[in-house]
Amino acid sequence: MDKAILQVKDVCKSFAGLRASYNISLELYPGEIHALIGPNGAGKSTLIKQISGELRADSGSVYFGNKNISGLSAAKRAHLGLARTFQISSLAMEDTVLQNVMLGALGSRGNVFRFFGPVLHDKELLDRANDALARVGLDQQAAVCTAELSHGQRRQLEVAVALTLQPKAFVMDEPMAGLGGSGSRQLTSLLDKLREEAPILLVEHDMDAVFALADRISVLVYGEVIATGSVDEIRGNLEVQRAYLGEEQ
Amino acid sequence: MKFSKLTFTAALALALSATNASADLKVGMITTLSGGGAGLGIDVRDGFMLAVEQSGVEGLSVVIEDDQRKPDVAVQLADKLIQSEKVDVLTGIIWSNLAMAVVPSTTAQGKFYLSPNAGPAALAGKGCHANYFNVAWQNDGLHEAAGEYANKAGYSNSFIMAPNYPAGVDALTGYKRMFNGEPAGELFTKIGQNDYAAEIAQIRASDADSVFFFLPGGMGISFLKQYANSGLDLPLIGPAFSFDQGILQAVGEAAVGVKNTSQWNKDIENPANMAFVKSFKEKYDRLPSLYASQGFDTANLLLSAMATADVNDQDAFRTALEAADFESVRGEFAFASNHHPIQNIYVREVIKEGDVFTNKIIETALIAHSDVYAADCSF
Amino acid sequence: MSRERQINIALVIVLLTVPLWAWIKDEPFTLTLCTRMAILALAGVGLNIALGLGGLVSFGHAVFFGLGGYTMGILASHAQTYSPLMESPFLIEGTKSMPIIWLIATAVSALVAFLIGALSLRTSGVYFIMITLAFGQMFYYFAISWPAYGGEDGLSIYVRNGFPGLNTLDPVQYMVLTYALLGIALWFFSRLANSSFGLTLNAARQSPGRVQAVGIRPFKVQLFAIVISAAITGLAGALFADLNRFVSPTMFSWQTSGEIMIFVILGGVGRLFGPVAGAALFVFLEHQLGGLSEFWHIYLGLILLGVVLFARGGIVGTLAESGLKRG
Amino acid sequence: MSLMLVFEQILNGIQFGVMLFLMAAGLTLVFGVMGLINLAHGSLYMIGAFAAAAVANATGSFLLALAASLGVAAAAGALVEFLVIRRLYNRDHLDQVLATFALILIFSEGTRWLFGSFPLYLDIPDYLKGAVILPGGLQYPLYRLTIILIGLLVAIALYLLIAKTKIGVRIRAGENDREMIAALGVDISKLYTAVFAIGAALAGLAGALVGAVQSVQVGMGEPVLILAFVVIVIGGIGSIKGAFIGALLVGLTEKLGSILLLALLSSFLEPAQAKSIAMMFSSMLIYILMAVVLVVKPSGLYGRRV
Repeated sequence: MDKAILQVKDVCKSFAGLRASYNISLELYPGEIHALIGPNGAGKSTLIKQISGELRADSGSVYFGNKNISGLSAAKRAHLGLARTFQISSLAMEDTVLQNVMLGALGSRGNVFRFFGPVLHDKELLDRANDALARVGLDQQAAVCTAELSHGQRRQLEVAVALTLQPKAFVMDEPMAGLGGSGSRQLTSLLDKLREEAPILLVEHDMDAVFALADRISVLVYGEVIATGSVDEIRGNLEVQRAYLGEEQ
Repeated sequence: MKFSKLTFTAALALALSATNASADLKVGMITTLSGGGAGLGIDVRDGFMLAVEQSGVEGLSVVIEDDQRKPDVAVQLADKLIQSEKVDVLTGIIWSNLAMAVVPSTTAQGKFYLSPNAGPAALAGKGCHANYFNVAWQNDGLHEAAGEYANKAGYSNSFIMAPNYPAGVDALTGYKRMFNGEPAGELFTKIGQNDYAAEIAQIRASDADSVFFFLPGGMGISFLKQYANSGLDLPLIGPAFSFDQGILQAVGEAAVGVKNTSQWNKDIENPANMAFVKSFKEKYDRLPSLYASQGFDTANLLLSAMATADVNDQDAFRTALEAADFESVRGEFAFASNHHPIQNIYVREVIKEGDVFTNKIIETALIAHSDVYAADCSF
Repeated sequence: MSRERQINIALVIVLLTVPLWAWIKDEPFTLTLCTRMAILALAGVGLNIALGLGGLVSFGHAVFFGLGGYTMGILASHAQTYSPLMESPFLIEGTKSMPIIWLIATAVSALVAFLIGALSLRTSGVYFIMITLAFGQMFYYFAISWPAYGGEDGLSIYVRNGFPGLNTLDPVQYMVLTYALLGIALWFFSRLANSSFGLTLNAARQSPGRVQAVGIRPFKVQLFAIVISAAITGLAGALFADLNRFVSPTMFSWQTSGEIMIFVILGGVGRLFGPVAGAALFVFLEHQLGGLSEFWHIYLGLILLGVVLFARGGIVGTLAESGLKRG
Repeated sequence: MSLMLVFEQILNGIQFGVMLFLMAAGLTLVFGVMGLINLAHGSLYMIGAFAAAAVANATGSFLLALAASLGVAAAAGALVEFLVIRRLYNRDHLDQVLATFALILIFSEGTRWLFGSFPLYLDIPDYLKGAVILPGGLQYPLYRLTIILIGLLVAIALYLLIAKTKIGVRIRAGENDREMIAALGVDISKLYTAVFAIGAALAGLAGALVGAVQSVQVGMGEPVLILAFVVIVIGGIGSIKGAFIGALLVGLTEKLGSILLLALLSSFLEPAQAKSIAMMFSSMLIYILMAVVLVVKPSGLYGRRV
């Protein structure tokens, strides 16, 4: 296999004595979708935050490319090409769909300190934004106010914003959450195509989507990775069934 | 858009067109009628309007505006009165800082200003102006009298305190100018401060034999009440501002016996004063205050000048004002070369008359006193 | 044309007609009121950048208003007495020239805003409101206790400062000057709101995490917004001091911060003409109600309360939205 | 600077702090439970003082006056909550600031309209007058000691109310999750009115207690309001314990700060220079304290992370 794009090494984090991450190590290789599953409270979101830079690990490190990014701010990490989507939509609700993707394009280009030129006339940014919208199928909604989008559309928009960053890797925090069957299927096929562009670290509860998409799966329980392997390996893993899948059935 | 005019027009002003036009005079009064310090402004206004009414003079109209004790509002009102209402004379301001904001530009625009209360040092010395007349006192005056009284009473180390602002600095300077002793301690308090526990502690820790304080309005009420309960019994001296009729009732027993200095009191025996006190009580159903007396005198000064000169002839009108040919309720009254008063300043003692707390004069601290800034003033 | 734009145009027409009428009828005081309105609106336009676009509720904008005022007061008073501000290490002299005063006022405000902003942005929400208030109070008490420039009494300037080619003492000319500056500020605001920076600032208000996730530190953007905002409010402070030919610590007080905030909320937070509508209504009410009764603050309070409770989004916001609903 | 002076100033600081706590407790409760910034809290303080003065002048009883301050302020609080405040819970802080600012204008001028422009008379009762000798020989006003005692009693009572009673459970629940408490079937609007009225009553009591040694006048509430805000922000908004610690900190800073600053400056500056610098900065000390606390702990000492 190629060299990992994203590598988490021995990351530990605890809150007031409560262990949220314990010696977690995992890798994300080019071209793959690596799913991270686990019961509620297993520490998935905490791990995502440590990877994206919103939280700092107590110990251990995160490598991106060949670079140790453990000490970098979330903004710097995003700038390097680590794009994340949020579990709870954190779009600018008062803005239009286009403005939201423009923000992503702007962030990836840098230099936000332009005070005069109307941003919506910036050809370069506009092309990039429209391109991202087209890819997620929201090009018809560009002028709509984000608050008026359906839940599924907001999920698509989250992905579109991540796309504008021209990322080297995606970190997605439960993109299917709250989606119905058709919305979920639509997003699944979108993500399926994305892996060619950049690998995805996918935190997800929707097992159908996980089994349909993932190349590899890691299982997180009580802050520890108890197993990593292919879809079939995880399905067959007794420990996983006991700790996690069992309780769902 | 029409901007209304808050106009309290003297009754006879309506007959304005019928009278000799050359004698017409329009006064703009800017004073504090709303908010915390409104009591003082209302007294000045009531005293002033009482005199106007009693005179029955024709051709005098008064426009009254509320400055809310805000300097920028006062300036704006002055602009309005001068530009729109085309007044000839301005008056009414209570506070030194508002006066500093309004007076220089008023006189620069060729209008007269008669001060019924504030007398900052800056306007008495280098910053004096021929068209600026102070009918109350220069800020230092009452404090100088207090210093003089302290000498007579045999005090040699007073603890002295005032709020930390220019009038407060003037107060301590004024006291020390006359006081022969050495201050046991000197404190500047915060503006609007209402808790004096820390100051009382420092007075207690000093070896003072008396306390001089200048804390106008609510600050004085608070200090007096707290001092009375502190277990300290050093004699207090202060200017009249903390012992005025309006606030004395709020201080109550705590003030009784305290000596304070003033250029006026309701028991000064002259016909003008006796008539004033009587008619003020009749009209407004309360005892007149120091501020009311100053408003009353200001109006009478103006009326006296109006009777002999036309305001459009500025030089003649100024000469008429300088003559101060009116019956002041405080007795003898004249202007010094800087247009500030030459007057007696008395020592009063707070007493209880029936249910009402009030003052009585016990001696005269300074006779025919004028301020030290006149030397710096040239028109 | 959007409904909001129609309202803005109507507002501009009214605010130009009134002084024109006053000028023809020779009502100099109405001109002075219009000048006051324009200056207060300018202060509001400044605050609107931080508050409206950035969602940064600064309860300390009086700091910058006051700094602008004192810049004017200090420079002009030194020029008036021909005494330099500072002789060593290098000579700084006072000035009576408005353009120079404006430049220094905006620079000083911006610099102080940079420091206050950098510290205040560590907090958010109510804590941000309160820490900015704390800085305001520090400046207020400092101005009162510092005897060099008049303390509580403030500083008077006898003659208004000069502007090349104009007689600033003439109410009309000074009014035109302030209108022009307000116009420039509004133009700047509208450009800013639609620029890259505006887009980012707006997004940082709604979702700071999102801005961070696309690679931009919200802190930088917000700090810059506070600096620009303060510079404009500082300019307004210098103009206000020149209008009154007077500065005092009142300009630093929390009530002043509150009033600037009221112009913005009353008119419509984040709306281009919000502060203008707010300041115009406030100045108008101050003068209309003042004539009604000694207790006119009660009426003012009731009207403000009515606007908050029943006209959400301020004057401009309410009018614009009601237009939308009717189609 | 004698030790005695420091001791007296510490007592003064505690007394001032305890007073601020009465104001701050209501403010912080209202903020913690309802998420409301109430600038009009100072008006309730003023209303308490005026009610006490009116009743004391009519009946001559100080205890009745205190009862009146509690009752009238609570009633005014409940009324204003019912008419205005409850429409503001779901608004942002800006709307709350503007609306409660408007309430200040209405309350202040309304009070002036009712009671006139002159300060009212309110004095402490004879049995609390004078000074007592404390161990060490310090003379200290009995009334100030009483205030300290009342303040501490109120603090304990509040603690018990919140920790041990049913309404306390609801208040705590409301702080954590507004929807949850509604789901529990508690009539939330009644709870809010009650919390607001309790806060108002405490402010009114503070106004009456302070009014007896200060000036009862229109506008007396605003300076205290700002200080109370400083207190709750230092302590952490919503935390009664934080408000208590914050109030004592502010009280001690206010009373001890200037003499300590002077002593500090005098150690390396000339007396006159030290004095003028100390004077300039002493009134800024509290705000410097607040800014420092917030820079180090952006949610106050005991605030939850926002």
